[in-house]
Amino acid sequence: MSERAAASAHQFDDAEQQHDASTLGMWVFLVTEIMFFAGMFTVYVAYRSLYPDGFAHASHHLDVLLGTINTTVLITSSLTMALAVHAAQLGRRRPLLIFLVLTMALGSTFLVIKGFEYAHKFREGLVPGPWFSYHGADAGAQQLFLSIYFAMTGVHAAHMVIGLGVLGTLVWQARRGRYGKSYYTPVELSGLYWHFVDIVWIFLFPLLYLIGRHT
Amino acid sequence: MFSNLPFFPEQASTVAQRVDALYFFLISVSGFFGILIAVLLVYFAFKYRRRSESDRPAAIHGSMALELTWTLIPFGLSMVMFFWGASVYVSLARPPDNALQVFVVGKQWMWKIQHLEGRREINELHVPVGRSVKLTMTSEDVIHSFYVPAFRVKADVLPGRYTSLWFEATKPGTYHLFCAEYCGTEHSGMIGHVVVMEPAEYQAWLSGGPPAASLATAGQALFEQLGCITCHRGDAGARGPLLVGLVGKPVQLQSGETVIADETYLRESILNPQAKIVAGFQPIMPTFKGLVSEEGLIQLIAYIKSLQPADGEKAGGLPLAEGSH
Amino acid sequence: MESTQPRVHYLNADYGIRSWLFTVDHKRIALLYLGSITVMFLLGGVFAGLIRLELLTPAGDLVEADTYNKLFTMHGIVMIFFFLIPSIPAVLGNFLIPMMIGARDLAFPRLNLLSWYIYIIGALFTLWAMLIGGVDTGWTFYTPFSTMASNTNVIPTALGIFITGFSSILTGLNFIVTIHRMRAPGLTWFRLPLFVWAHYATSLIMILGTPVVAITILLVGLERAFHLGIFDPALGGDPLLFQHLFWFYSHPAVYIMILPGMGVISEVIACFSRKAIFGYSFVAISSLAIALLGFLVWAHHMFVTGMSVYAAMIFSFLSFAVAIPSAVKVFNWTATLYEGSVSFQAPMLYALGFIGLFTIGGLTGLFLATLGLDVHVTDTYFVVAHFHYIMVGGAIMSYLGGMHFWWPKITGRMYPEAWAKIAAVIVFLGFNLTFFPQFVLGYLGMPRRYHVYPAEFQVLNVMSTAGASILGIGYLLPLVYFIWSLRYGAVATANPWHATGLEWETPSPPPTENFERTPIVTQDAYAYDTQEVQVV
Amino acid sequence: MSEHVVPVRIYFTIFTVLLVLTAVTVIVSGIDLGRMNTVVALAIAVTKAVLVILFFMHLRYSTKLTWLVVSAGFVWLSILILFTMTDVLTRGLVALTQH
Repeated sequence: MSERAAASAHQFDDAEQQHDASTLGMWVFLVTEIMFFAGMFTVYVAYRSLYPDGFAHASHHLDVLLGTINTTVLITSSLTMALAVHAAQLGRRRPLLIFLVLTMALGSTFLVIKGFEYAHKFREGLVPGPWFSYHGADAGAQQLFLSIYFAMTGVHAAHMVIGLGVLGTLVWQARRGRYGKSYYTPVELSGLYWHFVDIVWIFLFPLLYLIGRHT
Repeated sequence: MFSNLPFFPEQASTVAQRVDALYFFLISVSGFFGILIAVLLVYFAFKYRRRSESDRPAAIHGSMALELTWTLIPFGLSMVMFFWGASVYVSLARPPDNALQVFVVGKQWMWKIQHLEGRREINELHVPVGRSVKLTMTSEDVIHSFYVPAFRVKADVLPGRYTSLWFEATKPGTYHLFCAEYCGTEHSGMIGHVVVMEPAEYQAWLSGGPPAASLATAGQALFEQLGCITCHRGDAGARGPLLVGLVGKPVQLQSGETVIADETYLRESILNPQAKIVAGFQPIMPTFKGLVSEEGLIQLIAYIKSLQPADGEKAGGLPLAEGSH
Repeated sequence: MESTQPRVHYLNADYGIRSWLFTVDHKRIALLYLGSITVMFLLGGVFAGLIRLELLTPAGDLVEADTYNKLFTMHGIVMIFFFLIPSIPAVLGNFLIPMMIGARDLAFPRLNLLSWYIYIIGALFTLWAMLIGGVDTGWTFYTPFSTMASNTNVIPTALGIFITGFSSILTGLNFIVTIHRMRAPGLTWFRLPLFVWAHYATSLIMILGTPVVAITILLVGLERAFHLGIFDPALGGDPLLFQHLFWFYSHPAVYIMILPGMGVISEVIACFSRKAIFGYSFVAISSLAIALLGFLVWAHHMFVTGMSVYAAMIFSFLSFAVAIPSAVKVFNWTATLYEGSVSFQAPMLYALGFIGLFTIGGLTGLFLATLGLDVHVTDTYFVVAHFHYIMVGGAIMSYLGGMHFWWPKITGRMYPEAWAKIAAVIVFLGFNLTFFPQFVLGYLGMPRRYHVYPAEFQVLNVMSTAGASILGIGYLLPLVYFIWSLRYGAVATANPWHATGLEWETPSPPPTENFERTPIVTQDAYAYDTQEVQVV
Repeated sequence: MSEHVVPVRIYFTIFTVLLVLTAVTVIVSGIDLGRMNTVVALAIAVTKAVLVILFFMHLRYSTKLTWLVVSAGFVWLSILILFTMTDVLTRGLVALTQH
């Protein structure tokens, strides 16, 4: 099967058909990912429209500075990922490895910062549930906001962790010289996935951190 | 003859006849198409049954005229169903203004019912014949559904919200009341009866039973006991908005929006006061979540509804704009 | 087959359990699914049997209320998520799509095997949840009952369904890419068999809808496990929001169950009337129309929930719109028989039965789309009858029809025709006796999911239970004679029905690579009129 | 393989634009524009997402089928949100028409 780097698997006629099929498969997979997040975006939109003030107040619990830094980190990781794909396309193994490792480093940085944010919420008692320590009059709406915050960023972080695993595999395979000018489909497809995860954050950041901050 | 094998439910409300008419229309249309398809299938299958293994009939690839016919005719018929069904649905959603108010609280696994005059009952609802009755309903736990087959009405009963349902019974008698939304172990035991009585009998029934304060009176007691009265006083320096004559009127909010002060609004304002702040007031009211039961809330609302301005006295809320009636 | 050496085909190419558990051959994976969903079907059937037995009498005298609630919950979960949704796509679709389009396999064979493993893991979670006490939320998991009130095993069940969802997603993804990228030369979109069109539409629903129910079920699990309060009414959360998210998938899921069946019926009707399907392109496009419109009607499950009257009208209107493409299919199938050469082998009996039952199921769907009428009949046995007409009368009839039709291709053996005809008639009669009385029960007002019911409903319930026992026999017969035929059935030729379609041009059972050389397609599907007549 | 190789210059340009847009959205969020705050934040997010999809993910150089697949994703996302909101936003309206 695809262990034979450039050759096509038995069900395909040639490498080009295989590449086309894999790319299409990845895009279709990303559509299912959009729909996976869609459920939570719907919950967000519905509750934001029902409790605009509670949501605006609750968003003040989030640290915009850390959020901004994380956005920058993730966008930079998208750049390095794009450069990794670029290096793979040109068959340059060393730059490919460097950019993959850089992407992983940036991805890990994102998760570490997110971890600090989560830890802070735990310390302040802002985790929804019986220990929720905020008891103001709009506590219900604020708890809804934080529930959505944890669900969305948690699922997003899980995607980041999976992405790091995928990138780790790529690094391992790239070191073994699996990818060259004529076969780099896995690098390209993992890139698509990584950018997708970046795009989700591009929406999460303003929705959770920014809207309502001026009030 | 078939006392044990009924085919059709009793018709005991004004809307039942409308629903049944719609039902018969749909049965006729479906019956026509169902029989048409069945007859054609059987007729074609036997008329054109295979006579020889080597049969290879000429292909017929289709006919645009036929495709259009069997797209447009069903579409037209379904639009009749849509508009007819929608008109019945809209009248079910709009109780008449003079409807008798009854309050229902569902909980696992019983129906608790309160009449304005104070009489309470469980798993039974007594109503007069020939008078429209509006139920305002909520649940203490999970979703239930109030269903009276003989009246052809059903509405889910949700926690955290009021839903409503209305009917006008046409025949005295006792009818099934079911919970129609699965609600746990004793779901099928969450049943009861609706007893439809002649008006005079109903009046007698209302005043019977153990002596009880009317809902509004009970609400007033709560209103004082919870200290609502200290802020909602109605004088110039009051910290809370005036409640007299408020119900049904539009309210101007801090956010610039206008909402109608209905039961749901009053409920939210008691439990979650910060959600909608009335223009010109401070968001200082504490929440009464956990301090008032669902039944208590209903009493408070009944009391607030009963506050009507005497002549010349000022009323809460905005004046209803002309033409909004 | 003159040589003494047995011909090598996909079944005898390799032996041993490992050759099955690590196979990447779509045909073998289809058989893995066939085995697993059959087990689940029998399990779901046992639950159904117990439900019907309990309802024989108005009093709840066979099982406790809690047990009854678990029975209908697990019947729904097993039948929907673990039998009906995978049934035709994962067995017949897996087996036939590559062959119908002239490919050697699906685009991603290893992903296909992975899908089966994911299905099995999900099924094991759910079975485990049942073994340790079961779950009583109803297959719909309505909040706040599922998040706060139920004290049964909601989390493991939810996890099982969440996991199985990915099996469905990956199967859909595989089909879409395969149909786009792997078609044989000359096989243009409008030459595809309608079975392939139907599976393409089904796959669209699988990839677009399933992720939403996955995340919704996950949120319910998180709410139970960590008190994340997304649907909690005490916080101001909206229970109807859960229902929106749930039905966004679960209504289209009905089309996941019925569209592949419609594909089967198109193949069978064409073959046994020796005619091209009347209005081929309308039937093909109507599958896509159903897939698209099917996503715009979900809230017709919610007309009495206290949802907005305005939204209810939009959803009611669109629900009528989705009925049209289904009607178009029924009319075109009927017209296909006209001037055909109709024979009545078992698959055709199932197909004719399907059209009849699906028509009743579809027409009674109109009652539920009609706003004022739905208020009375929703959440009663009318709904139960309606969706069983679609899912059992439609999906299972077509599944059985398809299994008979392609059994010779799959196993290389013929099933016993006489027994098959008897079974088809028994299933048809038993089904109608079981479910038709439930329409009457529903209009009388008997609510669904009732353990105990008023005595006046008993006669109709007895009829229903009697029908269920006949239906049960009808389902067991094929199970017996299919297994019997594996050894004693007549050896099947490559094309016993003289059907068109690439899958019939290769021997039965097919070789592992499906075709000796990639076929080249030069004509439309169902070219029965130009077929070379080869009377045996 | 005949994949389009995008010049590195384009990647850096897009990267710079993304950073600038991030800065803008953070700064604007601190200014009270009323309802426009949400609109601006979403408009910037959509722009950023489109840039990533078109250039980093090479959609600009992809087949029509890929375009179709991507748009299907966003169309279905909006179906879910918009149709749910038809209910959420109009639930109370019957009361308004009652009088």
